[in-house]
Amino acid sequence: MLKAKVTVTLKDSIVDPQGSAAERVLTSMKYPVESIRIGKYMEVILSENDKVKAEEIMHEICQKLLANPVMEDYSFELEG
Amino acid sequence: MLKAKVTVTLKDSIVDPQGSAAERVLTSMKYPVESIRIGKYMEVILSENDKVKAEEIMHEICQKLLANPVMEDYSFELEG
Amino acid sequence: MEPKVWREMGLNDEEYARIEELMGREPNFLEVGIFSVMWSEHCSYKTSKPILKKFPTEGPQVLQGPGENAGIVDIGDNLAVVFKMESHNHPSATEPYQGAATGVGGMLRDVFTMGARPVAVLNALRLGPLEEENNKFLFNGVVSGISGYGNSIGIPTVGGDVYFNSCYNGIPLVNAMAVGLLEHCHIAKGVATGVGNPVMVVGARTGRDGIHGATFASIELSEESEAKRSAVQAGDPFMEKLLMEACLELIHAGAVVGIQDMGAAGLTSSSSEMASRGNSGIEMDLSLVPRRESGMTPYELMLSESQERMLIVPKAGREKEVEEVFARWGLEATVVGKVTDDGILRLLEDGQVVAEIPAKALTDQAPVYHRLSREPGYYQELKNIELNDLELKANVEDVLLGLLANPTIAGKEWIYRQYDHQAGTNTMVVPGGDAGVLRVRGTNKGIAMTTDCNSRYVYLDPYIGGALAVVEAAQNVACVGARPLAVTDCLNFGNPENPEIFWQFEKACAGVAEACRVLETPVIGGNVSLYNETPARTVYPTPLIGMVGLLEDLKHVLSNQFHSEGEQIYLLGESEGELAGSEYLALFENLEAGALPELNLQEIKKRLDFLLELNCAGLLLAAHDVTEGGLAVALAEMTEKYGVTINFDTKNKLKTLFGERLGRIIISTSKDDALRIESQAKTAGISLHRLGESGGDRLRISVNQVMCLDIPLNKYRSVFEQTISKIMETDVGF
Amino acid sequence: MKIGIIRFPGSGEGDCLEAWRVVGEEPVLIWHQETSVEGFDLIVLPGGFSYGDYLRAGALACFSPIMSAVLRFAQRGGLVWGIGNGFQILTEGGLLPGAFLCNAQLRFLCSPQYLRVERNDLAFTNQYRTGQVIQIPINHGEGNYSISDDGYRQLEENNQIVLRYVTPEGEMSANGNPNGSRANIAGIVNREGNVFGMMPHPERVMEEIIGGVDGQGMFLSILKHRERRTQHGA
Ligand SMILES: Nc1ncnc2c1ncn2[C@@H]1O[C@H](COP(=O)(O)OP(=O)(O)O)[C@@H](O)[C@H]1O
Ligand SMILES: [Mg+2]
Repeated sequence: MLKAKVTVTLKDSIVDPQGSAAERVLTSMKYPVESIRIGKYMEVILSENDKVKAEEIMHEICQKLLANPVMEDYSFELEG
Repeated sequence: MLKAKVTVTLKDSIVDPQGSAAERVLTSMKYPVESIRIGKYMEVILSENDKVKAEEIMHEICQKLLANPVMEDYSFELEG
Repeated sequence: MEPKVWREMGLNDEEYARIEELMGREPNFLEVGIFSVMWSEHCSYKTSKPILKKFPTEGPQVLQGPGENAGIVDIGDNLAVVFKMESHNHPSATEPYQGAATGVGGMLRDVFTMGARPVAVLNALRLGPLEEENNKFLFNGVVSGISGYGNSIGIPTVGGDVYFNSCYNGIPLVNAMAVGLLEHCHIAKGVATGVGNPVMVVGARTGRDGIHGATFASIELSEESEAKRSAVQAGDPFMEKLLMEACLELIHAGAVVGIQDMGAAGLTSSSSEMASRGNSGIEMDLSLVPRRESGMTPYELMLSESQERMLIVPKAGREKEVEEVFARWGLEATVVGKVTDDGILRLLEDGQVVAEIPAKALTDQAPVYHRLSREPGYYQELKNIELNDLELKANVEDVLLGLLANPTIAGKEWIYRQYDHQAGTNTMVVPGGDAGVLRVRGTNKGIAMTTDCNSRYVYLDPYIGGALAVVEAAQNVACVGARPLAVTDCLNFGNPENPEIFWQFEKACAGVAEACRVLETPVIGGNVSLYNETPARTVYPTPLIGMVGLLEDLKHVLSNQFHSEGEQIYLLGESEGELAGSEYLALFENLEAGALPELNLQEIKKRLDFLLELNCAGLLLAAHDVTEGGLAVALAEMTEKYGVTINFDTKNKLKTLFGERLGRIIISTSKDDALRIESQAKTAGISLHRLGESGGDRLRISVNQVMCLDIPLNKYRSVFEQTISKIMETDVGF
Repeated sequence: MKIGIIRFPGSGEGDCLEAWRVVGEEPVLIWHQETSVEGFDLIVLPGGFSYGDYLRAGALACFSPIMSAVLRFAQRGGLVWGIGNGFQILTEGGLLPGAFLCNAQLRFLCSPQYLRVERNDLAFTNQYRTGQVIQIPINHGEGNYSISDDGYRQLEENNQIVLRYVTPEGEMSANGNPNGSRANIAGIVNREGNVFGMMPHPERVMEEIIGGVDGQGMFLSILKHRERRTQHGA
């Protein structure tokens, strides 16, 4: 069993309305916030013990389902 | 300027409708997936250079806004 | 300049030569870029212009015809309806959620830019069959995108239509229509006039999104466009809502000379079109444009398609007021230039001139192409396929259930329950009716709206099919009790450089024009989307029609359901349909062919007038038009609560039960009024057939007094209601 | 009656305003940047999409200046009514317990919904019968009410559950639950009974011509409550 911690972020050129809205609220409250970008974080438990295979699988499911390659980038780390 | 990388996750006791759906889709596609939990990942740029202060600020805005303590946990890392 | 440059931007060599001629010199890179988007099909209509000229565009009700951001129609009481339909096909093929969402956003801006408050959205979707995963993915994404954008901005989505056909595999059509209301005195226009008036950019900041989106929308989808993927833009409905409130506030305060949304080709099209309409020039310093990303070049700033932005020309001296209104809504408003008198679009960067183009050269002097037209071989071939000998393929019950389980016919609740269709608390007929109906507050009136087009008909016979799209819209509007007022269109076709496609385009538009003329519904605006094809296929010609109608008295709103026992059921129009182009033929004979029934627009017009007359006299209880699947399906659709007992006297059971022929309407009336209706029809020379009556909880149909269908409501209603949901809720979910 | 409707950027205050007009009241719209709600008899947090529902529905609105005033108003016993997004703001702001997740089916849902009135001794529900089944539409993407086991026990013990999603027959089953809410919860009240949140939209069913009148009871209840209070000289 392996655990993958995945972060999915919006590509830089894509607007992030959520982040901007949170940013505006925090700056209006006088917090020293320059910018916020909001993405996704996922924890995937795999019933696969081979790290190399797990890595392949994770790339596949990130591209297919967990991230939208048109607008998002992803990265992940595998943990034993 | 400091960058905080924040992850917000649903507390274990809370069902995660999105995660379960993703899990169902992937298992139906025969991926060796045991479980998926979906949370948020945020990058906050602070106009604050003092790490200690930044840490305090981040706790405050996470508790107040970025996470909902009723159902979510958060953690963050600060980067120069 | 290297030919490679302009060719890559989508200009051909003659076009480039023309640019040099108009400019009187060699244009620079930025200038060529600006020409390339303004002269793209999407902005210039260079192919479609000669054809569109043939649409009737005038009528006593028309306050604003084509040429502005949206058309306007008078509804009395000093009020007017503004509406427009537009495609977002190509962006939706690449990113269905954002593609559809920004399509809705763009339509709404076109409407509030006219000074109107948007009151409703509709969406017309065309997709490949749901057996294929990719089509499910697209369908799911598009519906979520419309829902995501429309719902959160608080404008109800009250109607639309959807068809599934393999001609749309990989080429989904996503057309959105927005409808707004305004008082006559608040009409705003996209003009820049008044030398010295400031030019302001308001709303969202400009980023690098969707650069070359406009050209992108006009080229065939291919491997190449895969690589241009970043050209997709994302929307922010929250920002749009604020922008809408701020713009309406400003227009109503009388501070605005001209206003236009930044749609395709953003700053380029808005500035050159406003200058051109005002016979003025515009000078802008691009370094003043607020931006989201650093290091943007003038080229990127001019071509960016960042959403939720508008260009405003306020009255000189009222800049502060504009800024204040926008600031109150948390938005930016920035003066970037001024109106000039030289007719030139002049762009500066930090005070240096970087482009100088006559505005009219961009808007009015684009090339116009008279494309070759040739009748395709398939046309006569399919027309001549003999269908008259066909016999019913299965028993009537199985055919009916098969048709009801066809996603094109099945109930669309899975779609519209994801749309807020009641925001504003004005929706009297929610989706599922024949047309959406909203009351108009402060009056006793309502407005009805619908989108329609059966593209299989158009494919088989573009002229008749084009006309039928208008007929279907008109009959849907009439079936809720409203008088058809006017039309907006969205013409979705393949590559017009192919003479056979151009033939479809030309013929279909001629059919639309003729139907609009006879039905007295002028075309007040629209949109053209060409090049809807992949190397593998071309979409069926799909001239979508959006229509708005007026309900003079709210109490005459009509439902498409039987609501009581003993309603007397009649058919207005011919009792026999044809198999040509029918769903039956496609489903049970695997054939899309045949000669469509001859078009009789005058007769249909007479029938619709008769229907409205009966309704105004308070004689009708329900009305529903007969479309895909024919009479049996139409009856099944009307029987949510009450069953019916029907008899047809006919020689041809198949054509009577499942044949299709537009212009036919099922109506119901009380026992007391039945005779009156019969005699009025006789006097008016309208063909009317008594079919039977409502009651019980079964659908019972006999032919020549022999029972051929007797089926409990819940058996077929569950098929009708759950088909799409069942397909979509299995493993799409995420 | 002096009714204030808070207007956040993105909220749909118009529907609520029109609903009050149907029962003859003329509420005041209060811009979210204001800092006082003194003198009002009722504060309504309307439905809609405050701040675009970004981050979490209702989360950003909690930080509008007006919300501190609403909190004080509620603490002093003032009537506060949150509908849809308004309910989400109340939970995010800690005025009511629990939190909202996205609907179990992950889709936005706009549809008529049957509800059972569990309590009619409140300012908001006195015109209904206990156990009465009414039809009021829902319209949300994040209406899946979630609360810890402990929290739920307390809601039960203190009789704070006011509305539940049910089948047309009034049964509280999974079938009647449109969004996965815990124990079919559609509306709850605070212990004191003056802060009420509900996900369905009664303001959308105030007139027969737009789909029904089952929502009127809420509005009339509040007016009745006010009338009683005035009669008793409060
Ligand atoms: N994409 C859609 N969005 C909203 N409503 C839709 C959509 N598609 C269909 N509907 C609703 O379902 C009704 C029936 O659809 P359809 O079978 O296409 O009807 P018709 O043949 O009368 O045009 C439409 O009138 C509309 O109210
Ligand atoms: Mg119809």
